[in-house]
Amino acid sequence: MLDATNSENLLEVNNIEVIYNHVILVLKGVSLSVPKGGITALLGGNGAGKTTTLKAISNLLASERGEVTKGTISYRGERVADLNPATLVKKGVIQVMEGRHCFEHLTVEENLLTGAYTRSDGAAAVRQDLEMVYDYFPRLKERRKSQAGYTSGGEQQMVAMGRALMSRPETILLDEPSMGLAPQLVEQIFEIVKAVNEGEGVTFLLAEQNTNVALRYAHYGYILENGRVVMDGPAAALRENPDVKEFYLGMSDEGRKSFRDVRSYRRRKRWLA
Amino acid sequence: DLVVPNLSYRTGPYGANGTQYADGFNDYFTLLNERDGGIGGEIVQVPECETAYNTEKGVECYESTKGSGALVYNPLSTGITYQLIPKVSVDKIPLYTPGYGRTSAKNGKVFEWVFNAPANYWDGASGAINYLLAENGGDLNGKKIALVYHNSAYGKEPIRTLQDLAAKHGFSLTEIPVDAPGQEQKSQWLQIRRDKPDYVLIWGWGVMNQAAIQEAANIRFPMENFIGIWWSGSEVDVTPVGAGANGYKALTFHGVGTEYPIYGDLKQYVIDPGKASQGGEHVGSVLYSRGMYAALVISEAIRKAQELAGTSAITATQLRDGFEQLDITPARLEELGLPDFGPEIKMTCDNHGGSGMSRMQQWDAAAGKWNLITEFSEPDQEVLAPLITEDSEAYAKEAGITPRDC
Amino acid sequence: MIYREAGDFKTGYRDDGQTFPIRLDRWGYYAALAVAFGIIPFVINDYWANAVFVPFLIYAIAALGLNILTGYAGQVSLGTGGFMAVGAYAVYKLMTAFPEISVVIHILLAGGITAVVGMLFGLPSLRIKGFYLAVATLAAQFFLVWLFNKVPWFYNYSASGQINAPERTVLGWAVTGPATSAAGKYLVCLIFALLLAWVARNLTRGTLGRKWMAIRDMDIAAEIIGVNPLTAKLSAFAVSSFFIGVAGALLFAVYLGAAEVGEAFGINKSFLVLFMIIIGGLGSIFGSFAGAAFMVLLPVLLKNVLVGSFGWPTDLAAHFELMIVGALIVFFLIVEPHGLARLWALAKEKLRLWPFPH
Amino acid sequence: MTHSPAVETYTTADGRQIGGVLMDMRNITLRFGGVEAIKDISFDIREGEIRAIIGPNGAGKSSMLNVISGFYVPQEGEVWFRGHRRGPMKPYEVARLGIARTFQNIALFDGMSVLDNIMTGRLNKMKAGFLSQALWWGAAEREEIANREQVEKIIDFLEIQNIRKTPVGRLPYGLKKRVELARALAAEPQLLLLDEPMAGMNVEEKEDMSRFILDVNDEFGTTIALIEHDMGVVMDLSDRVVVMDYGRKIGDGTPDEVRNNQEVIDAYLGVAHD
Amino acid sequence: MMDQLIYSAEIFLNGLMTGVMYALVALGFVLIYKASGVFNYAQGVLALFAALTLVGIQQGQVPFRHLINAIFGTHLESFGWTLPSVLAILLTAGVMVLLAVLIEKLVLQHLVGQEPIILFMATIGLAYFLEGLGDVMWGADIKTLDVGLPQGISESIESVTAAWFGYGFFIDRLDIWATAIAALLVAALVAFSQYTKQGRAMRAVADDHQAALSVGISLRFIWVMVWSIAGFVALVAGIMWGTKSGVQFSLSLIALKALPVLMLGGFTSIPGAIVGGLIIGVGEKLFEFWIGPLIGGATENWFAYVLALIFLVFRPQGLFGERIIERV
Ligand SMILES: Nc1ncnc2c1ncn2[C@@H]1O[C@H](COP(=O)(O)OP(=O)(O)OP(=O)(O)O)[C@@H](O)[C@H]1O
Ligand SMILES: Nc1ncnc2c1ncn2[C@@H]1O[C@H](COP(=O)(O)OP(=O)(O)OP(=O)(O)O)[C@@H](O)[C@H]1O
Ligand SMILES: [Mg+2]
Ligand SMILES: [Mg+2]
Repeated sequence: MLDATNSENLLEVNNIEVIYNHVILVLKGVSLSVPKGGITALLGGNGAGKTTTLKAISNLLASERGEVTKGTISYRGERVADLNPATLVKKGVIQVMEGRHCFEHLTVEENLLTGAYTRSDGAAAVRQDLEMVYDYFPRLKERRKSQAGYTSGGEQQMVAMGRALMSRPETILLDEPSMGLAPQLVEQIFEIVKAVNEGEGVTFLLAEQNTNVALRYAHYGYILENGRVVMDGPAAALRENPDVKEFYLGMSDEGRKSFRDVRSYRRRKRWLA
Repeated sequence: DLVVPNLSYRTGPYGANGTQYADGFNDYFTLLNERDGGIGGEIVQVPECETAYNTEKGVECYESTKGSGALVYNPLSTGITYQLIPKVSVDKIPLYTPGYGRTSAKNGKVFEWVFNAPANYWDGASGAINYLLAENGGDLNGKKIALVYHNSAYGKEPIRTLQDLAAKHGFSLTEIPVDAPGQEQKSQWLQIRRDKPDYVLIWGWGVMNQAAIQEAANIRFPMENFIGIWWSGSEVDVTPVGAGANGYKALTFHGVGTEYPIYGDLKQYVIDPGKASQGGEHVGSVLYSRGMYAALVISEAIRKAQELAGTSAITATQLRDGFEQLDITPARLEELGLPDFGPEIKMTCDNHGGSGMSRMQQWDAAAGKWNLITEFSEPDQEVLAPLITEDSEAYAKEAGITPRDC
Repeated sequence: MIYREAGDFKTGYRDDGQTFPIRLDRWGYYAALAVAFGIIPFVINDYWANAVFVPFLIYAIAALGLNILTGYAGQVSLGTGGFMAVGAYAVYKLMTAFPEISVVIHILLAGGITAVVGMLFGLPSLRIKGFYLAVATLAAQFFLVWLFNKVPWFYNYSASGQINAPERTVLGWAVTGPATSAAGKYLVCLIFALLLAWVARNLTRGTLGRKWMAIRDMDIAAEIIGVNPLTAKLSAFAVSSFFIGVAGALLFAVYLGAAEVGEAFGINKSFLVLFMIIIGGLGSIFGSFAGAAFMVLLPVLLKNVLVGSFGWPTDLAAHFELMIVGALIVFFLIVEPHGLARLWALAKEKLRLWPFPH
Repeated sequence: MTHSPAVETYTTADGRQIGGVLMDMRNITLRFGGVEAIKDISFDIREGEIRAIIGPNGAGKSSMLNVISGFYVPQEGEVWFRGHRRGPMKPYEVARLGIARTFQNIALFDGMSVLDNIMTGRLNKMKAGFLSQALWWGAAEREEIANREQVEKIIDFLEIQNIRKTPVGRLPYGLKKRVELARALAAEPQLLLLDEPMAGMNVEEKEDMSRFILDVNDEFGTTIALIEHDMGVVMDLSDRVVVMDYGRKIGDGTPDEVRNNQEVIDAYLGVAHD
Repeated sequence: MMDQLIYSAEIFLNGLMTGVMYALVALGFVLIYKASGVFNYAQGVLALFAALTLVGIQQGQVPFRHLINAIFGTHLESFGWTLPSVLAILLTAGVMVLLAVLIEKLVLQHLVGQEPIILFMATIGLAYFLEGLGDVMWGADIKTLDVGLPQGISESIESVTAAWFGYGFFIDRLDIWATAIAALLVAALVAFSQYTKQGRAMRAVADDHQAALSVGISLRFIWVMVWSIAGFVALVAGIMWGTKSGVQFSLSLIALKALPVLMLGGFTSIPGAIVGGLIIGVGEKLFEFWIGPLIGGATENWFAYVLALIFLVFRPQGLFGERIIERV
């Protein structure tokens, strides 16, 4: 496993604030750093601001009437604020959006090919990568001619990931890859993340609700709540943190709590005290 | 000052036509102001208001100009005319609609405030048939005539008359409607090509005219057998078709071209000093001449009214009297620098439509000009008079008007 | 902090549901009513009535109608012109056929007839959605115009196909026909507009309104939670057409006095009313009025400024008017896609916070 | 076919009474063009129980809910409700039978406030005539107030008082899911169908949601059918579980039975990581 | 009866060609709808604007001369040149690209992610603006457009059919040209959207703006590209219609004839535009011929809409439109 502390940081997010619609303050000073070649997890509940953070990085906020009002984001030391999403993709940062967002009316293969939109290294190289993607996701090869709109949720997630890989990225921002997927598929997807990370050396920043899985595969984690980073640390350390255990992993001292037993009053989170 | 608003349209689907008319209308008054210092010493103001051929804007224009002491309206739109007829009778302002508007307004007993001399649509229909009668030695028995018309109040106006004339002269009439704007007339002309009518009449406006003439040329319909009402007989209708339009005929109730003495004055007082409306681009065109002619009739009515009232600052009511006793003789026309330009216009209390005389003009594509090919001739009053009485009385009944005695 | 909600306590669900929950709004509304009834009728002249107030009120009714259909029930319609024509021709036939009956009843009946026609043309909305439906409603627009132009019975066999409104009185006052006074026209339209706005408000805040909005926001989900799409959509078409029919009847009988179907009720009418509700605000009663005011006043204002003040030639002014109206529409959509109503609401929200933002 | 619904009743470990068969799906087959989304599946839902439906993505779970709520019409099979065979019915007619649901991809009415959204749940309880509504007089106003009171109770129950007047479009995901539940509850259903009510939530939020589901079941005795991918939730909450795989039923029984079914483990659970 | 059949055949052929002319306008709609989900009402005005510009450039008119003359009291008329058609067409195409860039920059860019009806309204606003601009730039008079396309009856077809049926068919040579050009255009556009990288990107953008951005497709570029192509298609339509009936205001109203074509063919299908056009063209002409006389004629304005409406009731997405995905 990669030692996060010693490696160079690819991506630096420095104390950013994001406002939607000129009024809704969503991120209230978030800082994080993503080391090269690592898998960094961004954890937190609903509306904590994970998606917003990722979109701020890939400059996708504008189309949602959101903007970064404070702080800086830099990729390999270069400020990304002035780059448009396309340039960012060319520089190697690509985002897999929450909720998959396949191009419904395109076939699976066409979806994958759109991933290579920014590339200019020739058709042969693209074909080769297409084969690579099919190797990772054999299921997609079977369904290459089907319209993406009619494939199942898991297949769509694979399409979205494969599409990102097609751009030959250096860094993938992965937003909730496990949402709505069957447990087995969740494992499978994370196995592939791991394989790509180790095999191709691709850096991952992934936002997840499923803390359990995320912390098993990630090297380092940040916990976001209400637009603020409330905790961070190596994944292994986080897993042992009693608060994380209780609130994110649903474990009590005697192992996993049953969902039937949560009707009682709960302790406040320590960091909010 | 005398106020004669110009409800014009220089935009919208008929803007190309409306512009020329409005220019002629403006320029004539400018000439009077510049050359004669107005009419009877009163400067004529011509505030212009854009209607875009739209009835609601027409109402707005009417209301916004009426307060400034407007003497007479001439909206160049049948729709707006219908709108204004009830209003002007309440506001007591004359409405002058030469060659358009409500035909039965000729009956001054019912339509006290509306004037449409020298000719109306039914006069035009009859004029066209009279021309064909003359061409065919007075006999149209068994001939086939097709009417291509703008599918609106305007286009429908001549149908009754033509039907009556068909009954009288024994020709058959085919009615072929064209919906506005009318740039696509393939069906209509394929039908004409199949039916092979002897003559085609057209009641069109705007792009419809030119599309029809183009299609007629395409199917090689003999242009000399294709006759337009005066609203289908201007340069803009034929020039786009080029040589194909050569020989096309249209009615008119006034002369065309710049070969009249008045143009010398116009050049000297209006065009050269740069006072021409819109830079004088359209001087001498058919629609320009018509606008100018309308202005001339109005100014003569004003003169008459001044004479009758004994004051130069007349009111709208006095202008009505001026119209009702108007008599523009050939001699007067000559004096005005437009010899033989129009028919004699003589209006009375019960006749607001003049003589209804019209003449025929023909397009010479090579020379790019219209040539007058007949003299002024009378319509068939035997057919028209009863129709007018019938229609105006129906209106009087509907609107609760008791016709005046004249 | 004059404008505020705090201190305006509601003690029951009835109060909570009232139209103007904030006291200042209520006062503003009463003041507007007082001016509308107490001052304007006495000072209005022909120009203000015919160029501004009467068209504004009539279009406001039409906009309310279209807003019910498009803004509340989510069915985009481009058939407004055609439906207004139904109202106009219905009222014309009724006025001439039954002169002894009050014209107010004729106008309401004309609305009713339009409602039936509207439902008929609304039937395809069960299958057709979105822009397909919008374009499909053009079928109503073109077909109705053709019908009224073609069948002489509708225009009582007049030579040209024009219809003219005969004079009719209400309580001894002429409300149609040329002799109608400016104040008379204005008051008739005002009363209709206010009553119908009140009905629209009632319908949209209750059960029916919720059904419409549910269909608008997500028709499948609405059906699954128990909304019958047939009745919901058809009722929207019916109510909307009723309003539009009344507007058409007033436009012809009270405002124009004479009309020709192709010209007065052409497709431009459909677009004009659609503009009004989008500029004003979809799904907002206030927006219908604001949009109508905007689209009626703007051209008049522009004309007066460009021709009256700058002395431009009328055609240049008219061309610029087109450009300015077009540019303003785009501008408004960019600044606030939800229309004047939302701008107004935002302004109020700011006022509410003033002088202590956040 | 004369299936008589089984009438045996039983009591669960925590003392709830499970009644006879409420909904009986018999040999349902559903096809989309060539795709067979559901292949000859039968199962029942008993009065008062929490019934889970699980299975891999694309197994046909949501489609099954859609069949129950009348949105999809199966090509073959019968649906029995309360001992009566249900003929072909429009979804809104099904809703009137007392079946309410939430959706996998939130299907709230974005243009309306939370309150109005929940009020739509009660549409079928409001009967005022058109005239009364148009004039806001008599029945319409009375009804509005009466139903508003009911809705306020649900709002209190789900603890969403402070967002009552907020347009739902602006709410975060978790709250939307809660509002959807509220809307379904407002209809006072006998059978409540929940399609992945906890997708995209973290443990803490899942705990909240679980609490609501259990309370609904407890307090109102509502029967619940639930689709979920979180095995912890499914196993803890449900009384019985149906497992689907590519349109087929591969398991049906108590959570423990299902958890230990090898076919289920292969097709769906994978290795357990508890 | 035999006559009627022969006439019907002639009408059928002419209907096909009229349909092609409608389809030319419809194509522009489809392109923009496909690539951005925008129902571009301004397409008709775009055709008018293109034709006006073409005439203006070809005949060397001074743009904005009325405005300039009105303000400065000058008498500008024209530059006094006449350009060859091809050059003028190229220059006009350049203007259309410029226009596309401006539209993207000033309008579309600010409306990303808005509801379709808002975008639709924006294009209506745009239509007003362009109409006014066209008038101010080039004047409102009727202009003649001549780029050397032949017009009038095709004598060879007439004589051939006369020999066969004893009745010479009327086919306009302009229509034959229009058909050929439309066929080329459609083939090129289909190939472009189906098989090229940019075409794929265009379809991707149509499906999901955000996702397209996330894979590095530049919305701005795609939109400028699509509006440029649509502008070019508008130019072609403008040339055809302008040659046929002059260049003036009413040219923009042909958009209304293209809408039922779109409905029938499906908003998103390029071949659909052609097939829809053919069906509408033939349908309305035959209806006018057979049924028109019975009900008073002038049915063409509404027939197409009613036909499309009835058709849609059975197939709500049009002939080739993408199936509306209804899932919950
Ligand atoms: N376009 C938007 N306009 C206004 N508010 C928004 C917008 N997008 C997100 N928000 C708000 O910003 C907050 C953070 O949202 P974000 O999507 O970043 O959360 P998240 O951590 O990704 O949550 P989830 O796990 O539900 O995906 C939420 O309260 C949300 O309601
Ligand atoms: N309207 C439809 N048209 C065509 N195919 C459909 C439709 N609805 C569902 N399907 C197909 O039916 C199958 C079952 O889909 P369904 O949504 O029921 O799966 P699911 O079990 O709910 O999966 P998930 O857990 O991913 O939600 C899938 O292959 C899907 O593509
Ligand atoms: Mg998120
Ligand atoms: Mg599902």
